[in-house]
Amino acid sequence: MPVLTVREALRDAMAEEMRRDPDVFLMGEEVGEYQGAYKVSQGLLEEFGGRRVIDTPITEHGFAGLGIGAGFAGLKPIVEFMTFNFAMQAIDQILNSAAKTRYMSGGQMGCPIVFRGPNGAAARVGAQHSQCYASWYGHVPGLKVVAPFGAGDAKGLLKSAIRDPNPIIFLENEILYGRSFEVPDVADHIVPIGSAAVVRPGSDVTIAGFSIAVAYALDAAEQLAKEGIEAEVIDLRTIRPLDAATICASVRKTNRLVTVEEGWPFAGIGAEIAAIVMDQCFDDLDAPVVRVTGEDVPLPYAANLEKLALPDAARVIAAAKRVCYRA
Amino acid sequence: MPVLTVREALRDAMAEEMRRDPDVFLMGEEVGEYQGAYKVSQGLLEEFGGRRVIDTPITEHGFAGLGIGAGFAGLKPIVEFMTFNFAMQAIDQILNSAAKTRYMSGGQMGCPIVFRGPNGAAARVGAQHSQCYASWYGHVPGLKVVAPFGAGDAKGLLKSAIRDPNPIIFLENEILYGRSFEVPDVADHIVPIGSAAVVRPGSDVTIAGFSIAVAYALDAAEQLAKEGIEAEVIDLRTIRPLDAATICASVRKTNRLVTVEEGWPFAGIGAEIAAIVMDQCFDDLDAPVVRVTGEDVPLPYAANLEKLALPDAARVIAAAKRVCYRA
Amino acid sequence: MSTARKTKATPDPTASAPATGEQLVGYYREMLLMRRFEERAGQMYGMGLIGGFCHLYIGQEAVVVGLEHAIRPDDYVITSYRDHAHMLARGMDPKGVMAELTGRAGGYSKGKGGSMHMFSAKRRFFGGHGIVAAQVPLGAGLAFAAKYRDQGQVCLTFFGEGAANQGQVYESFNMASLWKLPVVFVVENNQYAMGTSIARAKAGLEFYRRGEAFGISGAMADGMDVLAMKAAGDQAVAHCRSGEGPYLLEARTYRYRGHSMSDPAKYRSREEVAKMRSERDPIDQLRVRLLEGGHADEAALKEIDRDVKAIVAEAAEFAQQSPEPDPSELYTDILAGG
Amino acid sequence: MSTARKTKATPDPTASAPATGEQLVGYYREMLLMRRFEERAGQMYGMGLIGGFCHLYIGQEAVVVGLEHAIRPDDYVITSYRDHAHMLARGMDPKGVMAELTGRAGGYSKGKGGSMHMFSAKRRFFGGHGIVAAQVPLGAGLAFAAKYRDQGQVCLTFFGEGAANQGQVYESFNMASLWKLPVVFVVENNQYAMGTSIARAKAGLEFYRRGEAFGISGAMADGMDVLAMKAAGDQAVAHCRSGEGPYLLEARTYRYRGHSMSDPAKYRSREEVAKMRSERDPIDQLRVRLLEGGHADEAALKEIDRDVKAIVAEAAEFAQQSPEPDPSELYTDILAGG
Ligand SMILES: Cc1ncc(C[n+]2csc(CCOP(=O)(O)OP(=O)(O)O)c2C)c(N)n1
Ligand SMILES: Cc1ncc(C[n+]2csc(CCOP(=O)(O)OP(=O)(O)O)c2C)c(N)n1
Ligand SMILES: [Mg+2]
Ligand SMILES: [Mg+2]
Repeated sequence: MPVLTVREALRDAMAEEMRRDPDVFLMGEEVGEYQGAYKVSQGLLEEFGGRRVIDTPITEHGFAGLGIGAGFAGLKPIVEFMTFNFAMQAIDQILNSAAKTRYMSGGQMGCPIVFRGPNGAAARVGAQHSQCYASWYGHVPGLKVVAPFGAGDAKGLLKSAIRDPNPIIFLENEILYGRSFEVPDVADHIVPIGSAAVVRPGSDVTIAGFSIAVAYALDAAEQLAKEGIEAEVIDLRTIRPLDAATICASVRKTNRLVTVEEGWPFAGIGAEIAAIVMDQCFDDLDAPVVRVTGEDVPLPYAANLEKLALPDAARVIAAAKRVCYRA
Repeated sequence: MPVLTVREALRDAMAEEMRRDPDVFLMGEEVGEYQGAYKVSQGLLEEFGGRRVIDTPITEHGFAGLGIGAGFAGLKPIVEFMTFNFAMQAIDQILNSAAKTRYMSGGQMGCPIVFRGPNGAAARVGAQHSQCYASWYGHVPGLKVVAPFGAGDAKGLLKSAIRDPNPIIFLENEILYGRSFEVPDVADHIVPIGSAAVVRPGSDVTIAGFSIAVAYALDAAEQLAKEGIEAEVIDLRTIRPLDAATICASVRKTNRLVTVEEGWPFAGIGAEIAAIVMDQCFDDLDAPVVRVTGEDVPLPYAANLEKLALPDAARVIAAAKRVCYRA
Repeated sequence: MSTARKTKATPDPTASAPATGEQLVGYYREMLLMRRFEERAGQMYGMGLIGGFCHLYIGQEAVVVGLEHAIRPDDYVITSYRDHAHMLARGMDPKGVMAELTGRAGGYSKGKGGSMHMFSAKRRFFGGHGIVAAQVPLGAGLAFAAKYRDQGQVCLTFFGEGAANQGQVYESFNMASLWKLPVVFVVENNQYAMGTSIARAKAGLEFYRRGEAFGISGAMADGMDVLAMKAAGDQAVAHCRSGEGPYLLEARTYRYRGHSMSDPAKYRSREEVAKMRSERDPIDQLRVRLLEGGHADEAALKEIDRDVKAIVAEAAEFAQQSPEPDPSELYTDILAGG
Repeated sequence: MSTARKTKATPDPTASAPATGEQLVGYYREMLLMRRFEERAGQMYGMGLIGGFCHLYIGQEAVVVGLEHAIRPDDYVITSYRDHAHMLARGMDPKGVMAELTGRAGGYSKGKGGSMHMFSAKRRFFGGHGIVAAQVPLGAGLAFAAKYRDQGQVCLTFFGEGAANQGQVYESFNMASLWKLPVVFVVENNQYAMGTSIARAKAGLEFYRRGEAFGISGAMADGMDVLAMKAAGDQAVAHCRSGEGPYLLEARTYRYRGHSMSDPAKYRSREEVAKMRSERDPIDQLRVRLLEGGHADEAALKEIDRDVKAIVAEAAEFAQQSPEPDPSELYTDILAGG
């Protein structure tokens, strides 16, 4: 299988879908001439021209709304937010106009749109540029929320997202952009939205995470194996609709669960999973679910504090041992 | 004790604090001449004049930011959102400027501000005007989030909020504005932020909710009592910081927990409580926590569907019976 | 870099579209239908048949009728919550509109949207938006789609003068001008945003000139005169259709009722409203014109009145007879294909 | 209803503040300190001592120095992430600023804020804001506080020409004008917003005229000339201080470096930058003026250079020696009193 960076995989997904469907276009700050602030749209302006790769002024509220309007008219916009932090400017349009309109119109009016960009912490960019929005968007009916880890899923899920008739929040991760993964070498690699993947089988404890947290989970699993604990690692891939069946099936096997996310703990994805698992497999649980999350603080800039504020393999290991009563 | 509506209690809280501290002022759409869209600021313009009771243009993003800037300078703004739905326009300022600045400044710069207004569903106002933001704001460190039920708490908590040196999200409920409650007849009635209240003692099951959900919980408890189930009802009052100690103490007694909220289920307040309780009193639980929430849909307008979409006493009763295995 | 194009610095109150007698009668009928429809909606609200918010358009009818006749059926229209008349103008069925107000299965949104949230993909009516000014970037986006597809449509994007203070409006102005989008921004200046009169919320230039900073031409028109609105609309639409980019049209109008059914409108005098009604009413003005111009006689007008009343009565009847949506509808239409 | 006040339709390039030799030397010293500070920050970034984003102010020094000398110490200043020089101008300690860049305990935010997020309550510097244009309503709010307390301060609110397209800017213009807030909106037009040149993002009038729609007077000034900036600042501040409300000042300037340290700035030619540097550099221009006017000789300038270098070296040293914040700081400063 060819090896691609997540950045390349995302670019390829957009390019393939733009070739396939003339109604697909990309808009956002610096997506064109600059090739994307993080170079995710490299080459797209050259291939598709200024009609379909559109640099916007710094007006997130406005261009998100404009994209949604274009979506109402049947176009299929991909709206890049330079980071999802800046989507807070536009979040009213994302919820009230994109997510709720199908319902409010009794199914008449759809909005096939993808909002994508990096989410969560990058490296040392401070509190205003590092928030994880998975739980906020996950909260909202009318949206689908996707958060891939590897390049193959990034590509296959983004292609699914662009074809999906619904508004999609596609959460990327800046640190993953440069990481390489094998990507299936098929003509049209599609990964369906809504299914989690067991990326490492195991019998002793389930570790479920998404986006970069999957890296911590896999690292942790490697090290746990050396201590005789076989962790099953689940890459959630989609946050909404959450694949509760895959999580619960694993928990029924391992009887223990650790969740991992970079976002804040309160009402986070880990909370939702804990509540679901309690509801659906209470009697299968041999220990309470442990949540590994970002610390409950605005992300600090200092190198040492930033490290303390974010989850890592060590914390996942500690959590796994705790639920295995091996602490 | 005198009986006041929640509307009057909130107004009195503002008036008392404005009398006490000349740096407190109120701004928002229609708060002055119109006396508030829901008449919560009745009489304040007359008493305090246009310098301190300020009608704004329809520019939530702008006036929230303006209020925060005034807060940085040491004033104590009360910013009314006509409803919290409209605060989505301003949410970047609320998070990135108000909530994160103290941390980002190493404690130098504070923002004593209260954002208040009705949250959640009113009556038949449709999907764009009915969202509950408790879990979104609850997610965010740097904020305190308050959501009172009765008039006494509304008054005492709002007075605390206005005096608090931190940014406060004060979630009211339009339907409760007109309900009457006894309010302690003391000169300076203060309720501290951060503590839940056991509003009905009971031994068989704990029902925890906030805002109007407390009404459903109390109704349910009455009816459950007739069937021999004694429910302990907890009014959370504060969402952040959440009073986990009071919840857990109750669960240790009743061994069963139902949560009630109007908001959507995914990563809601119920999810957080379930996760906390699992973590802190796993062995005390005789049944999985059951969450009663708003349905996972944009709120429909039709009378029958709206009723189906929102929690009520009947659903709380069913949940309580379920955790008591009396279904 | 583009610079401001010429803006009509003063409105031309004499501008008036030429119209045949038949057209005038048509405008009259449409405005009257809106008036009676809204009156009936107000009554039904009073009877508890309509819930939540309900914003009537009474007094403003000339604006939407004049402009609808300046566009084609395949053009795009989008507006705020004050949307009933805009739907009738687009040719949507009064029964479906009224049934949405009552929240019934026969409503345009199957009862799920309500007064503020209605749509017709077929009639190219894109809502019905409850968030003040949200429709402004959305309308720019509809125009973007028109331009992207190069099929020559324009988008009429209506919003109130209160909405005109929202920042997203200026973001939309900038993009629309930069990309020459065929969008007519229509400020329906009815003098009040809820209880706030314009002077209390707006600094600076008149609304029709607020696009100048972004190179957008504008004009003001008499929103109580359907022919003035038609003329202004023709000019605005021609501008957009010719590829010159957006246009900003301010209609000076007036709402007779409170902001919504729950507003007693104590912020203005009865005299102010009465004066407007008696001197400027768009329907009365056209009525006089019809009679004086010999385009219709009292009998003909009476017949129109009867027709309109019948349509409204039928709509009201339908809206009460149509069943509530099936409970199963609670969980449909959240996502397509899911 | 207010209408647009007179706006200087064309900038007056000859406007220049009178200044004593001593003052000129002072401006020179300040600008040079900023230049050397930023150069050093760039080097330290290259060495990995500074992380994340780091936006240098090189080329723009005349703007903030000229304006700082038009205000009082108790006035308010707020700006974007491109904030290092604004802090030095306010008299904040270069050691504390540099130590914040390295994320150390001795930084203004104890290392918790970083380059983009620094404050000094004492020096009335209100940040350092990473969200484009967020500081604009905040600055209006500082001015609101000044007016509320009636103590005569103004607020200088700096933002880029890219930020000037954000909607909240226009919301702020409207409120500031409506309530006559003493705020000078300063657009630092350095020609680029990241990789976007102004022409690609802005339609319509020049930035200093974008307040006209809201009744705000404006002017443009040469942002490469510290005396022009001082003169423009004096005029703007006098306007605000006299109670006439906000003022919009556009400074035409240029940034020599990439948007942030991670931007190779391929969107413009080397020649463009070189030309600016050689023909318009604010420090070189002032240097010539000092020498030609006999306000300083080469020896004096060399001494300034030495002083400035020593200050920067000391700051850099401090920023490397200062320890990282104590791990316990992770959970402090989230809430006051809790
Ligand atoms: C973002 C937002 N803020 C506030 C409101 C509440 N609100 C609804 S209509 C309205 C007044 C709008 O006035 P205008 O734009 O003049 O339109 P009109 O009602 O006069 O047609 C307000 C403040 C809202 N729906 N959305
Ligand atoms: C709301 C928001 N959108 C986008 C960004 C990313 N961003 C940071 S700086 C910048 C360019 C700003 O340009 P300008 O306002 O001209 O200021 P300059 O950097 O030239 O000083 C962008 C797009 C951001 N920080 N915040
Ligand atoms: Mg109005
Ligand atoms: Mg710039």
